This record gives sequence, structure tokens and C-alpha cells, in this order.
Amino acid sequence: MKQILTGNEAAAIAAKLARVKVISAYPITPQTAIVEKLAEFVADGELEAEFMKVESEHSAMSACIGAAAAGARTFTATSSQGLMLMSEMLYIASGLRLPVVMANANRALSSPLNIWCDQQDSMAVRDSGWVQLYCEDNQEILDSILQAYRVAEELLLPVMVCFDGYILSHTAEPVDVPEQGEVDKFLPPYELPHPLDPERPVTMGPVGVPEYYQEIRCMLQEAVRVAEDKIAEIDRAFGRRFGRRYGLIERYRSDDAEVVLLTLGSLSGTARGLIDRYRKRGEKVGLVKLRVFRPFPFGELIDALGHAKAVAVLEKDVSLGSGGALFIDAAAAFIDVARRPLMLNFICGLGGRDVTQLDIREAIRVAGRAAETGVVRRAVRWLGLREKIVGLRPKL
Amino acid sequence: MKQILTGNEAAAIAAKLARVKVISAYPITPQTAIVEKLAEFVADGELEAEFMKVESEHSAMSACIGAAAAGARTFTATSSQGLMLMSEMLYIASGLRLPVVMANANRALSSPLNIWCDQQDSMAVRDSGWVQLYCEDNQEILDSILQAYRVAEELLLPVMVCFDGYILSHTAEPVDVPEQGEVDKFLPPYELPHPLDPERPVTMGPVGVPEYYQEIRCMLQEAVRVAEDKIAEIDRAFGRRFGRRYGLIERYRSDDAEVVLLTLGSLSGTARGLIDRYRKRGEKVGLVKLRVFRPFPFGELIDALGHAKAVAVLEKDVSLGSGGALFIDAAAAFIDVARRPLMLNFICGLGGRDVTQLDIREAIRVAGRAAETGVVRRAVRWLGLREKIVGLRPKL
Amino acid sequence: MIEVRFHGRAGQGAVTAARLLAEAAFLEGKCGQAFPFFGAERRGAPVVAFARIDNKPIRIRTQVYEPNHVVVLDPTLLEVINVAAGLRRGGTLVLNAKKTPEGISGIKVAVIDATGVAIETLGVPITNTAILGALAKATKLVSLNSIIKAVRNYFGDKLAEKNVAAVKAAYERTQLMKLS
Amino acid sequence: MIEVRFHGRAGQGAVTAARLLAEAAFLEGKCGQAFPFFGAERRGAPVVAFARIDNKPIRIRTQVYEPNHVVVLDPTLLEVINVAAGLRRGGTLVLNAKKTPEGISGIKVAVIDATGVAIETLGVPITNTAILGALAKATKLVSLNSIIKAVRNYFGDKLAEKNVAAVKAAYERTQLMKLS
Amino acid sequence: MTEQIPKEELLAPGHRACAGCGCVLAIRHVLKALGKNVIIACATGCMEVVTTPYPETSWRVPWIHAAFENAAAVASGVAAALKAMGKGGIKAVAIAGDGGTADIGLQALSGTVERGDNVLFICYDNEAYQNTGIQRSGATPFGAWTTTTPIGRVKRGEDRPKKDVPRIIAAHGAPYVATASIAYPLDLIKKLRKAAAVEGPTYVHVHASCVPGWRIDTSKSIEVAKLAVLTGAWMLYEIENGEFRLTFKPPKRRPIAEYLKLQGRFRHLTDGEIAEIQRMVDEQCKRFGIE
Amino acid sequence: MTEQIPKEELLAPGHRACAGCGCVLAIRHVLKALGKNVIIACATGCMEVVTTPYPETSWRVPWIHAAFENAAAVASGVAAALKAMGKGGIKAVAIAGDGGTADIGLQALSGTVERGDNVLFICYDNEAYQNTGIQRSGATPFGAWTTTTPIGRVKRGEDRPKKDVPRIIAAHGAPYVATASIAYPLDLIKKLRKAAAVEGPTYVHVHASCVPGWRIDTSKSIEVAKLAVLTGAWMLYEIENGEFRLTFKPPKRRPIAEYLKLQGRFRHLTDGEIAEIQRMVDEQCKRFGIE
Amino acid sequence: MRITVGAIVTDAGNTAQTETGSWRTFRPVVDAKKCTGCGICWIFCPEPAIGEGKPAVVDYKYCKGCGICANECPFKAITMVPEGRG
Amino acid sequence: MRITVGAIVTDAGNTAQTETGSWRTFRPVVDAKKCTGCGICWIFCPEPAIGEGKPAVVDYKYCKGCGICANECPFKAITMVPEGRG
Ligand SMILES: Cc1ncc(C[n+]2csc(CCOP(=O)(O)OP(=O)(O)O)c2C)c(N)n1
Ligand SMILES: Cc1ncc(C[n+]2csc(CCOP(=O)(O)OP(=O)(O)O)c2C)c(N)n1
Ligand code: SF4
Ligand code: SF4
Ligand code: SF4
Ligand code: SF4
Ligand code: SF4
Ligand code: SF4
Ligand SMILES: [Mg+2]
Ligand SMILES: [Mg+2]
Repeated sequence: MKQILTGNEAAAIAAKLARVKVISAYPITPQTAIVEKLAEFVADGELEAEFMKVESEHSAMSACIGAAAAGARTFTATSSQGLMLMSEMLYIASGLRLPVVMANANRALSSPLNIWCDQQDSMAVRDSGWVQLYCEDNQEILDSILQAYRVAEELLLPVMVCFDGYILSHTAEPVDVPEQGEVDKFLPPYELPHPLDPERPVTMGPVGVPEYYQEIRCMLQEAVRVAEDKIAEIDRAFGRRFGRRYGLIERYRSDDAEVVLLTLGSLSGTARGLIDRYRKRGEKVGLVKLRVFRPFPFGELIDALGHAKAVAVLEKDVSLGSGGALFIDAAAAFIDVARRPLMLNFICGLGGRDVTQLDIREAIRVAGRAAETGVVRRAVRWLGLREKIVGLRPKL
Repeated sequence: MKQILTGNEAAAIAAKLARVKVISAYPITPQTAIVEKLAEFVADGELEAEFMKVESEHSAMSACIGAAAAGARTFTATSSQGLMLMSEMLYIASGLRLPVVMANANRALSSPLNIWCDQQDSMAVRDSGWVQLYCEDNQEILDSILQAYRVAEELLLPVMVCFDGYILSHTAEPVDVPEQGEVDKFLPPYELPHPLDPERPVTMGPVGVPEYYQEIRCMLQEAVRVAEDKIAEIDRAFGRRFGRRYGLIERYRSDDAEVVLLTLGSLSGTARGLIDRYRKRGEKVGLVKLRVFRPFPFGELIDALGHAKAVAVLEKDVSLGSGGALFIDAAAAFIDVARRPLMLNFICGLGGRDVTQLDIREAIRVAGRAAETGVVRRAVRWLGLREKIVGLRPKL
Repeated sequence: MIEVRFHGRAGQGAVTAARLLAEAAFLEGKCGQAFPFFGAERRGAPVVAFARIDNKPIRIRTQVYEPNHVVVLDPTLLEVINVAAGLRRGGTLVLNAKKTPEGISGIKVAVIDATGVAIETLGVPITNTAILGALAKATKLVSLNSIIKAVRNYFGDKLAEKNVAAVKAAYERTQLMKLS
Repeated sequence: MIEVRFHGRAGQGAVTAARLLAEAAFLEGKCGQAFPFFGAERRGAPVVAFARIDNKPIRIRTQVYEPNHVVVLDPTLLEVINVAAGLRRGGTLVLNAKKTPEGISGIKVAVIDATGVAIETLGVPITNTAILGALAKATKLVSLNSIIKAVRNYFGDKLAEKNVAAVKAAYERTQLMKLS
Repeated sequence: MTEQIPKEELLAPGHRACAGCGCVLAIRHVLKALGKNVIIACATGCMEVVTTPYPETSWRVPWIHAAFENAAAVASGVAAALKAMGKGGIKAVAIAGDGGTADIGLQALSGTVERGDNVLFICYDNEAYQNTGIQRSGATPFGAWTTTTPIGRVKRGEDRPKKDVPRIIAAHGAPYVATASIAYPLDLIKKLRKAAAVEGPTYVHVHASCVPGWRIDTSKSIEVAKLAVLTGAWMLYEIENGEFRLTFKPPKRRPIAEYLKLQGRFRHLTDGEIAEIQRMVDEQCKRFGIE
Repeated sequence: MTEQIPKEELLAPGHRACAGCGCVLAIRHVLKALGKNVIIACATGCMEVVTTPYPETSWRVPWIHAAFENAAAVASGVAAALKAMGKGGIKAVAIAGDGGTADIGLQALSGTVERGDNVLFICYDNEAYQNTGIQRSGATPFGAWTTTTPIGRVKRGEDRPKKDVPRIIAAHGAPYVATASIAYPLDLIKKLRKAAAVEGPTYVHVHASCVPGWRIDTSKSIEVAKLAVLTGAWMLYEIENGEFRLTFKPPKRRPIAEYLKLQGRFRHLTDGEIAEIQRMVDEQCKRFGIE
Repeated sequence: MRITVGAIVTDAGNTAQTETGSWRTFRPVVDAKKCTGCGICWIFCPEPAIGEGKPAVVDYKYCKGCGICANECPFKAITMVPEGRG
Repeated sequence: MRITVGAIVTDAGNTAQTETGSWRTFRPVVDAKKCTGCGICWIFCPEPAIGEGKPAVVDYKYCKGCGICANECPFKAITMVPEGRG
């Protein structure tokens, strides 16, 4: 049934539909409403689950690890500082191959403290062995969380479903909420192969001595890599049942485009309308939306972008001292590809800076010029800097 | 004076020579000996400093932040899990523009727990706005820490000096320890421009509202970027005084090489001898050692690698679901460069797996074939996997 | 696509007003989107929220800079904020006010004593539902009925009917004018 | 380049022995490198350490797989570990043992009752300095004098002289033989 | 009474706290008590957010915010730096809400106390995570509604007693631990001065009301805080070198219902539940020597 | 005595602990006391490292290690899962060293207790970070040498008293808190069973020797642990629902010097320093009702 | 505006430039006749926006209109009056 | 060997395959005549490597030779003897 829901509500409802057994989370803006909603479901008896009010995010993830290891379907949600505080545990959850699912409402990182949207937080943990999905709208949040459990449980990998703080988390819009029965069919009850159980004692998290560690790591890397196929497969299964599919990437009028925008998350929505307008004017501008950032879909991306003259990578993060994380991976994808586009990086929307259509136009304009001239003057640029603010360049 | 010192001892002596005022650190293998040595210096009155025995790494970095903000020269050291646990505070230290210097003895990340060397830990925080230097030997550890304070204090940026756990931290070898008087001239006492001081009250770490956050972030990114020049400048000054220089990158017989190894840290040492042997046989193999990973020296790297036919990037980390962090940045460097080498990524030495000369030969062989054929069959490969271990590929 | 901006004070329900408008539009088969803009301020501080209504799915995610209509939930805001900033030509300013404001000109204005209505119907000066009645009346963006339905969906039984009364009363009493 | 492997038990000082060898070489103007390999084991468990000596700076960082010499600090290790694994042709095995071991053949062996020497000179069965005397005698890798200097540099006053005595005594008493 | 309160306002007006905020009042008096020679490390929370919207600040004393969970550790670092640089006469002070004290910040606080660092730690206790919109903290009292302890069909508000942080810190052997309330500013100022004068780790826990969090009228902030003390829901005492001393004994304890009824967060309580809370309060008062 | 100790060995031999390790003995008896129906969450530390060198494990009960600072939180997660899945009769148990309890793990432990989770937390206290090579922890006793409290010209070992974790946890209102020693295995087993039987958060703190850390001969592990109790350096007691009860009263307290002299970590102490420690111990014993 | 390195704020107390009086919907009005100048209102105002003196003076630049002063005034000298609604 | 997903170990207690007896430099030898079978040595052996019974039997596969049993035996029935040095 379609309802008007915020992104946070959609996430909470998804967790409920997934019949999670243990929820362990800590409040943080802009994620908190997820936890609040789940607390309500539990208080009202609508969801039979243990709702753990842990004292920090580090413990939130630790408790998820304990609960998942004992065989329960678990859920948590966080943002920003919370994600950073639990980051040690992220690597451990994946290393232990526990199918924890987490919603991350993307928010900027301190310092200075900022509660608004960007994607520095989840990008900062992109090495951690978690599958990362980025959502464009609230429907995708709900659907992705349901898919996430299937991916997580089939591959024994934790999955992070990321969506832009405020921009989605606090935005109400129509969302089709599937029937519980349908969800149950899509996502059957789950059993961990070797849970912590006195009947069959196992040891989890031993010391990975040098004789084995690298192989164990390699196995994990392979698992994250093959998640590419698994996500696609589960997405198709989801599509068959619910009529909605997302793919690893989405090509939006990009197949014959000369200038292509590459985006993640809610930005993609704003870009679509613009693309339509350029197209109306006959300009060959397209959009590729990346939904799966880990595993990074190198092949699909090469396929989708290879023909373009110039690609403008718009992203709300920066690997300080280098460029945007998406840009770096996307650019690296082409290192051994003969036909490659020029690629430009536009850092934007940090700390809640609104990314306007004007900003995106500017990116298209700069990329368009590069396409024409064949020259990239500066690979990494910033969009939407307020001109009245000075002093960006430190004096040496 | 030359002495036989372990890497950890060299680091501790460097901190002492820098006349640090506050040391705040938490024990973790393989870094612990640094802290122990400093505790001895303090206990013996050889170093007048506050030695804080904090209860966790999160507090270690927090205390460094407090101490640095109050104007004291501060030092800490950690590894692996410790770095992860403090990761939230890393972003905050750089955001606050505090010149904290940290030694990181590189160690693998859990799970499984592993106390041996690789570089997943510091790579995991490469976005954090810290300058990152990687050392090849113990002399470079000592020298880099001294340089780090200059860089940190002149740019108001925190600096992380990374060196391979055990392989350097626990290896004793000759190190030239400079005179205190010379160090004092190179590294004069330092004053933070606006310390916490009742005489001139300031507010540090405010809420960076959306109106300003992006500009503040941009300023930080610019600072890390210009650190490239600053590091080079300070390295030259160091060289003039002490007769040793390192550069941002080092080209070792690479200028006319067709196959070039790109390495970080102690691996470079092992590779050098091999390069000499290939050269002796007339084979055009060279080495580029990256010393500065953040800021990423795009320009110098393009310059050093652009002419090669094939580059083999050897590294002890992996961004799970993508490739090695060094590889990704290095490959991305070439996105808008016409003349580019083929680039191959070799993940190796994880969790203390010894990287042998045989392994490096294998990398050179594979890169050599790519150079000949012009084809890269698989961009990311693993070196030194034990063949007797099976089961790396999960079944789908 | 129609865009609406709501001005209120933190804690007064401007965000809910925007959401109810989106719900009402949704009930009419349109697509609605509603979102707030929060600052670091607390209760009592001015806040804004936005709503968009369209016949096709709304994918744009920027803030609203040039609203078709502006709704002001708190009469005291007029003195401290330029509520009409960016208002599009032909747009309406829906004001909670006892009397026609001064100093505004050249635009359509709908005036309703929403505070009075709220106190009458709810017993508290929470104006977010009442003001929607005025908006419906003034702009025809959504029907009175849809607003009422949205209000019923959103509030628990007891509260719902009081709020419906507020919507209706406001709808009745809203005065439309064009200030020149 | 000469490579040496030391076998001992955790807590017995094999790492220090390797380091002292590197120091001694350094004192002779050569370059020395010494490093341990630690496992997850505790006190009492077998451990290894390595040293390299060369006339030019040593840049290689791999473990030592084919040592020129092997030094065994603890007599009980012989039964549980293949200490001669990888030993290069012409290399020497320096053993802490009371008598010539059985079951080893085709290599040069230096035997010293280092435990006896240590108990005599230090009062405790810590054999890492004594065994270096034997190594010096057997391999001429470094001079007795350099070992003594290195020991003096490393240990505090009181301990130093006892250890020097251990080095000297061991140097005297070491028996060289070639097992066939 | 006013003459005993320093005139200088070290917290500037223009801060963005809710109208009627009891916590910002606590901070105002804290600063009055401590004077200028302090360096403050403040945890994330309402008091940090509402006072420092860049490029503005309400603080007229040196102040740093690093994160939510580490005010104590940052203050310890400040104290170490002051000592290392030989700067006497300046006190390192940590300020955190109940969440930043009882929950996520407890460990850093524990470390500071255990090491004996020269830090005064002040907890302003508004009994929930107010900055993020009223979620339960360890310090939320039994029975209270918060957004994470909602009133539903199977659960009815917070089901654990309030965490006793002063007692926990006293168990660390801190030389001075005290409780205070915004409704008793003179007592508060006295205790803070005492705490600041100790060379070592001290702890003052200030009960302070929150308008939206407690669901009270903006004008009732002081009234409700005073009722907490008069009903025994909150107690004023100090523990000096292990010696417990009540600093205010409510003349005749008022029924807890008076305190609860003023607050929306307790609106759902049945008479039975109120009686249960009365029983808990009675028991606790007895333990503390209040009848 | 032996007949009161379960025969089944739930910790397998072949573990890599030091010869003479007192802590692994503690674990052995802990498992005997608890039996098979447990799930263990173990913090990083000696007991984790020496028992689980992949692909081996010494544990014959289900066991998980996640990190150093979170044994309590992991165990809480296990407890929640057991409850959610309706699996009764299985106890979630956290095991950590003194570092993983008193320092880096304190907050997670505090959270577990405060929430009332059904978790038994066991601290084996070898009075330093032994796994990383003997660094000071909050539980290191006054005067002890460690590598981070070295004996130098201006500093002479640990200068802070031992952190009193049992008291801190009791201050949380935990229903059962107890201390134990490896030298008194029957007492230890009894207390652990009692703690495990409580439905809620309980805490047992086991004093256990460490050969390299305490610089003792491998054969003296039990002797030294017993001397700790006989001299009053360590006390055996339990706190049940707030009621304190000494479970063993040393007949006539032996001088602390006997305990200290056996250990290299106290070798540097002067007679004056020993007298000072004796004074501290006397005072503490008095507080606990031991003369 | 020039942003500052590390977002440091050097102008201590400059929130005073922001007039939070705009938040007010009710305003406290002091009855000069009843006011004794006891200072209780000053003590309990969270902003602070009411000064000592007799009669007490409200600083409407900052007063958010919470009504604490009116509630706490022992002499009932303060009344809260709705701000003029437009 | 096949490595396990998540490095899980399913063979509970399999350190028993590692014979830590190789760590030993001294070995406990039980004097059957003195031993009363009291079990104290069994209680305090950390491995455990000494069994109940009369006389107590040492499992030299695991015994690390710490000497606790000898130290704790109330009847001085155990002596620590150096392992044969090669
Ligand atoms: C690591 C981390 N987790 C969560 C948050 C979100 N957060 C900020 S303040 C806060 C609550 C603060 O509560 P309290 O300490 O009681 O102070 P109050 O807001 O009530 O003044 C939370 C949960 C954060 N900033 N950092
Ligand atoms: C976050 C983090 N910091 C530091 C370490 C390193 N570390 C592992 S165990 C340990 C000490 C453990 O001490 P304790 O808890 O007393 O147990 P013990 O080793 O004494 O048995 C330390 C410092 C770690 N693993 N993780
Ligand atoms: S939410 Fe509560 S604590 Fe925060 S500013 Fe408002 S009244 Fe004060
Ligand atoms: S170091 Fe201590 S605690 Fe660790 S295994 Fe050895 S004796 Fe046991
Ligand atoms: S409290 Fe009342 S009487 Fe006292 S100064 Fe204020 S207004 Fe005047
Ligand atoms: S109404 Fe509130 S803000 Fe205004 S003066 Fe009175 S107490 Fe201060
Ligand atoms: S302790 Fe002694 S007497 Fe008792 S069983 Fe053991 S060896 Fe025999
Ligand atoms: S010597 Fe130690 S390990 Fe061997 S049996 Fe005796 S107590 Fe056990
Ligand atoms: Mg609070
Ligand atoms: Mg310990």
C-alpha cells in the first residue's frame, strides 16, 4: 500500500517487515527517527524484537555482532559520528562474516560539528568489507533494506544501506509498502550456518595467525566481489515479486550521451529533471546513477561510461588530500581500458550545502567544455562554494 | 651519533628530540615499545613531559586534542585496532587544525585478530585530513617524525608517520641520532596561533552550520593539498641541516624503466636489491617509492610513472570490494593523462605474510608480460597466497 | 509542479503542516513531497519547511527557492523574517494574523486568525492544521476534503476531530485579498 | 651478506642475542640488522629471531629462509624443532648442549654448555650472551671483542660484567666439530 | 541572595537554547561560580549546539568541543598541557549532559578520575538525550516517557531506575563529588567553587530542567526543578573524601505526584504507577537520610 | 575438596598460555563452574590470544571474540538474541582481563549493568595489560613496576591506587557482585554459580597471577595468589542486592611484605614504601571489616 | 566574511549580536510598583535578559518570553503579555 | 587445508592436538609412595596436565613444566627434574 513516509519511517518499516529479532542502536541525528519508530513498534507489540538501548554506537554494533553470532536477525542504524565511533566494529562484523544490516543516514563529519547531509561518513568506511547501497528515494530505502537482508544472509556479509540525511531521512513522499506476506516469501526466516550454540560449540573470532590471515582476507574480498552478481540476482528476484528493480547502476539517457553525470544517492533525483531539459534541447547529456558502491561495479561502469566524452562525477565527500572517493574509484576503473572518457570531479553538497540545479548545470558546462576541447584543466573542483567567503587558500 | 635502534626506539627518540610536552597513548602491539620507551625517558627525567596513561585510544587522541588546543606539543602512537577506535577523533583533530603528531606502527585489522604487519589500518583513515608519511627504514622514522612536527605546526595539520609493524618497529638497525642542539634549531619551540587561554578566550569546535561547513572543509582540503609543497620544502631544509632527504616520492632506477614497481614503506627496501639484479641483467626494471600518501602527490607520480610500459603497484592493504588504496589513487592519477602505463595491483603481505623476493619477482614477471602484450588480464591480484589453502572463492 | 514554503517556529508544527499538505495531494492522486529545513536552533526559533506537489513523481531534492505559495504559521514572524522572499508572481501568502498586515504589497494574501481558531477548537495555539484550511481555501491546491482526510489519517482518534474542526473553521473564515 | 637464525624460547633472550650480534657487527663498521618473529605463543614457547650482517646498508626486509648460521639457545629445542632447516652449505650450527647431539649430520657444529656457563657467571640460565661467545668463536662473524663491547653497551653496569664473563667463558669452552 | 552571585555574565545572551531552558541557566551559574580562569571542554549536546553556531559563540571563557563521548579526556589533555607548560591557576573543566556523562562519556570520565587528573567534571542532567530530540539516557528516571521509551500497549516508558552517577564516581575515590540543582543557585555556586579548588578530579552533577524533554511549560523550569528537590526525586548532597553530607533537607517532603504532574513526560502514569514511584523515592530518601 | 570440583574440562589443553599462568587456571575453573550451557564473549587479552590460534581453539563451549573493549556489549547482544529467539537456560557470559574491564571496557560493562541485561561478567585480574607485555592498567596496584610505570630517577612505579571495579559495579546497583581468587577455587566456583543463577547483570572479579607480569617463578602462581588474600592485598567478598558480606577472613593477616617480596614487580620498593603500602592495605582492610 | 582556520571563533561572546527577542510570542512586563528589585528574576532568567535594578529592566533584544521571571517573581510583579499579532 | 568462512573454528577444543609438552625444560615427577591422590595438583594445574588418581599421573604431552603442582602438593610428592639436555 502506498503511504507518505519519510526516509527514516521507510527504513523502520523495512526492518519491521524483515521481522528483525534484535535491534541495537544509539540515537544520532538525522537517523534517530528510525530508532524511535522501531521503539514504538516494539512498545505497541507490533514487532516482537529485543530493542537494546545501548550506551554508544560502539556497543550498538558490538551487540549486533553478538546477536547475529547467536543467530538472530539484527538491525541497527546510525550516521556520521556514530559510524566513526563504531568503525572498528564494522571491520570486525565483516571479518566475522555476520549478516548485520545497518541503515546509515548520511551526514557530515566533525569537526566542525555538522548534523546535515553529506556522504563523508559512509565513504570513510568503504574499505570495511560491508556492502554499501546508496538510495535515491524513500522507496529505494525500503526496498534496499529488504534486499539487504537477502544479500547479507546469502553471502554472510554485512550490508549498509545509505541514504542522504534530511534530504531523504526527513522528507515525506509516497512509498509503496509491501504486504508482510509477500515480504515473508521474499525473505524467509534465516539460520546462521554455525551460530553460537551450546549444542554445537564453535569459536568465532580467533587469532588469525600469519599462516592464514591473508587467505581469510582474500576470501572476504572474494565474497564482497561476488556480491556484485548476488545483488543483481536478488534485485531481479525482488523485481519479479514487487515490480521494482534498481540494478547495480542505472543508466538514465546515458547510452548515447557525450557528457555523463555520475552520481550517488538523492542527487541523482535532482539531476534527472535537468537531463530531461538538456535532452529536450537536443544536448547529449545523460546520467549514470551508482547504487552499489561496494562492491564497486567496475565492469558495469566501464560499460556505461566508456563511450562518453566527459564524465562529471558529482559527490558529497572528499578524501582529504586526494579527490572524491567515487571519482577515484571510477577513474581507476579505466586504467586499463583503451577507450575512456575525460573525467572531472565535482565535490559538492558538503555539510548540508544544497546542491542546486544551477550547480549541476555548472558541472555539465565544465564537463561539456572538456568534452569539446579534450582538455581537463583541474580534475577536482568544488561546486556551490559561497563566493563571499574568502580565505580558502592558506598562505604558505 | 649512529646507534642500533629498533623502529619503535627511533620513534620514541624522535619524540624526545622534538621536546614533546604531552604524550598520551595507549598500549597496542606492535607500537607499545614506543610508549614504554617514552615512559622511561619521563621516569628518568630525561624528558620533561606529561605522560598520560589514558584508558583507551579514543581518549588518547582526545587528550592530544585537548593538550594541543591548549598549546602543548603533543605526541601519540598507535596501531590497527587502536587507530580504528580513535578514528572519529582523527577527523576532529584535523578539522580543528591541531598539529598533533602520531606514529602508527602498521598492523592488520581484525577480524580475525592479527597483530602482524600490513597497512590496512592507516589506509582506512586516509580520508581523515591527516598528512600520511610512510617510512622505509628506521632512520626515516626518526627523521620523518622530526619533519612531521614542522609540517604540522606550519600548516596546522595533524601528521601520521606510518611504518611497518614488526618489520621496522621491532627490527634493530643503525640509525643516526641527531644532536639535540641541531634538532632545536630545525624545530624551534612552537606556539599555536590561538590556544585555549583565559587571557584571550576563543571557541574551538563550534557547530559548522551549512552556511559555512563546505567552505571550512574546502579550506582543510586546500591545506592538505598544499602540504605537498610544504613537505618538500621542509624536507629540503632538513636535508641541508642533517644531510638526509626523502622527497615526496623516490625514483630508484625508474627513469628509463619499462616495468616500474610502486611501493610504500618497508617493502621498498626488499625491492631495491631485486631491481639491482634485474638491472645487472640489463632488464629495465625500476622502483618508485611513495613516501607521502596524503596529500597524494598526483603530479610527481604522473611524472615518475608516465613513461613506463607497466606499473606494478604492490601494497599491503585492500579496500574490500574494490582494489588496493594505493592502486586506486595511482590509477586515478592518470585519468586525464594521455600517456599512461598499464597498471597492475598486487595485494600482498597482509597480516604478517612475508613478502619475499620471489613474490616481487612474480609481480615483475606479470607486469613484464603486460608490458610486452599490452594487455592486463586481471587488474587486482594477490601475491603469496598459500596454495595449500583452498576455499577462497565462496560458492554462490 | 507547485512549491510551498512554510514558516513557523520550532515546535509549532510547520513540518507537520507541510507533510499534511503532501498527504492531501497524495490522496488526490498527485505526488507530494514535504521536507523541513532545520538549523541548530531550538524551540521558539524560526524554522521553515517545504512541500512540493506535482502530477508526476517528484525527483528533485533541492530546497525551494521560489515558492508558488508561502504559509506563515506564527503572526510574530512577520516582523523578523522576510516571509515573501522569492514568492513567485501570482502566488499567495497565507498568513496567520488577526488583521491585514502592513508593509506587504503587490501579492495575493490570505489572512486567517489561525491562533484564534486553534485556541477555539484545540484549546492550544498550535496552528498547523488550521492554517491548512486557509491554504486550501486560498489556493485550491488541494480540496478541503483531502486536507481533512489527511488530518484524520495522521492524528489519533480524539485529536483528529478537533483538528478537523480547526481546518474547517479556518477554511470558512479565511479572507482573501490582493494587497497593492 | 650473512644471515643468522636464532632459536630460543619466549622470554629467553633470543631477540636480544640477535640484536647484540647486529650491534657487534656495527661496532666493526659493518651494517647489522636484527629482528624477531613472534607468534601468539607465550613464555616457554619456541621463538625465532634473525640477524643480517653486511658491509653495505641492508635494505632487504624479508624473513631469513636460508641462514648462513643457526644458533640454538635452548637445548630442549632440538627435540621439537628442525633447527637446521634451510641452513646453507658450509654454515655452522651453534648449539647450547652438554654433549654432541645425535641425529644431525653433514654440517659444522659448535657445541657449548651455555646453560652451564650462564648459571656459573650470571646465576640464572639465560643463555643469550654466552651463546654469542660461542658464535664468535665458531664463525668469526664478529670478534670476541666486538661482542663484549656490544654487551657492555647494552647492559647496565652490574649486569654487563657478568655477561661479559659469560661471553668469554663460552668463547673459551666452545667445541667445534663437523658431524658426518 | 543576589549579592552572593557574581555579576559578570560569562555566557553571552543570544544563544539558541529553547525559551525557558533550565540547562543553559545551569551553565550561566556554573560560569559565574568558576570565573574566568578556566578552560572548558564541552561534550556534544544541547549546551554545545545552542551556544556555538559558527561564526558565533556565547562563551566568554576559552572553550573547546571535540566530540560527544570525550569531554573528560579532552579536559584531561588540557590539564596535562597546563601542567607541562607550567601554567598554574587555570582549571580544566569538562561539561557534559547526562548522556555524555552516564552513557557514552562514562569511560573517559572514569579514566580521568582514576588517573587523578586535575579536572572538574560537571554533568548537567536533563534526564535524556535532549539535543537529538528526547531519547532515553541512563539518567532517565523510572517511568518517564521518551521517544525511545514510548508508551505503548506492551511497554510503558523507561523501565530502569536512574543510573546513580555521583555514587559511581564516588566509588572511584574522587576527592569531591556533589549534586546540585538549578533551583538552588547559591548551593550550586558554593559546590562548584569547592570542587574547582580541589587539586584533582572532582564531579558536580546538576539537575536541570528541559522544556520539550520534560514536556513542561516554558515558565515552569525552575518550579519543577525545585519540586524535584522538595519531593525527594532529586537530592542535594556532597561527598568529600568519602564523607557523605546532605546539604539540603526538604522540610517536609512533598508527594512525588506534585513533581510528576507538572510534566508531560509522566502524564501517562496511573495512580498505581505513581504510588510505585513514591515507594522508590521513599526508599532512596531513606538511604540518604531524608525522611 | 576435589569432589566438589566438576571433572569435565571445558578448556582444552594445548593452549598457548605461559607455563604457570594463573589466569588460564581461572578460566579453567570458571568453565567448570558454569558448565556447558553458556555462550562466552571474550575480550582481547591473554586469555583470548593464547586459546584461539586459528585454526585451533581451546574452548569446548560456544565462544566469540570481537574486540578488546566490548565483551560486555557482545554478551548483551547474545543475551538479547537468546531472549528474542526464546532460548532459555543458556547464560551469556563476558570474560575480560582487568584492562578490558577497568579501563577500555568499563563503559560497555556499565551499559550492560545499567540496562539490566542478563549477562554474567567475569574479570580475570592480573593487574596489568599482560598480553601486550605488562603495561599499567587501572587495576595495577600502587607501587608496582610495569613497562609504563618504570622505576626511574623521578618516578617509581604506579602512583595511583588500584581502581575498585567491584565497588563501581555495585554502585550501579547490580544484584550480585563478588570477588574471588584462583587460590580459592571452591569459593570461586560457588560465587560463579550464584552469579550465573541470577537473572540479570552480575559481576565476578577474579584475582589471578601472571608469571612474567608479576615477575614470579612459574611455580609460585598459586602461592602468591594465596598470599594476596592472606595479607589482605586482595579480599574475598560478595555484595548481594547491596548487602556486603566477607566470604573469607584471613585468620591473622600476614605482613604485606610477604606478598610483595615474592614478586619482581615490587622488587624496587624501599622499606619505607613497603610500610606505606602496609598502611594502605590496613586502612582498606579496616573498611572491609578485616583486622 | 573570511572563514577562520579550524573554524575557530575568536570573538568571545558574539552571539550577543543575535537578537533572540525575535523568538518571543509573549513578553514580560514589569510592574514598577510591585517590583522590589530583589533580583530573583535576574537569577533565574536563562538568557539572561532581565537586569537587576528596581524596577527590573527587561532586555527585549534577547528575552525569549519564557515567563520564568513572571513565574518566579515572589511579588508577582511581572505579567506575560502576548506580542502584538500582525 | 580449507579455510573456514569468517575464520570460524568448529572443532571445539582442538588445541589438544598441539602438544605443549615441547615447551618444558623441567618435568614434574610424582613419587608414587608419597602421593595420597588428594588431587590438589590436578586442581591447580593450568593446562591441565596432571590427572586425579593415586598416584597422580602427569600428561607429558601438555605439561609445560611450570612446577605449580610440585609447589602446591601438600605432601611434597612431586619433584621437578631438568629435561635431558642434548
Ligand atoms: C558518537 C556520537 N553519537 C551520537 C551523537 C548524537 N548526539 C549528539 S548530542 C546527543 C545527546 C546528548 O545528550 P546529553 O548528553 O544528555 O545532552 P543534552 O542534549 O541532553 O543536553 C546525541 C545522542 C553524537 N554526536 N556522537
Ligand atoms: C582498541 C584496542 N586497543 C589496544 C589493543 C591492544 N591490546 C590487546 S590486549 C591488551 C591488554 C589486555 O589487558 P587485560 O585486559 O588486562 O588482559 P590481559 O592481557 O592482562 O590478560 C591490549 C592493550 C587492542 N587489541 N585493541
Ligand atoms: S531541548 Fe531542553 S536542554 Fe536543549 S535547549 Fe531546549 S530546553 Fe534546553
Ligand atoms: S602473560 Fe601472564 S596472563 Fe598472559 S599467558 Fe602469560 S602468565 Fe598468563
Ligand atoms: S523578581 Fe519580581 S520583584 Fe524581584 S526584581 Fe524581578 S520583577 Fe522585581
Ligand atoms: S521571559 Fe524569560 S527570557 Fe524573558 S526576561 Fe523573563 S525569564 Fe528572561
Ligand atoms: S597434590 Fe601431591 S599428593 Fe595430591 S595428588 Fe598431587 S601429587 Fe598426589
Ligand atoms: S608442572 Fe605445571 S603444567 Fe606440568 S603438571 Fe605440574 S602444574 Fe601441570
Ligand atoms: Mg541530557
Ligand atoms: Mg590484565
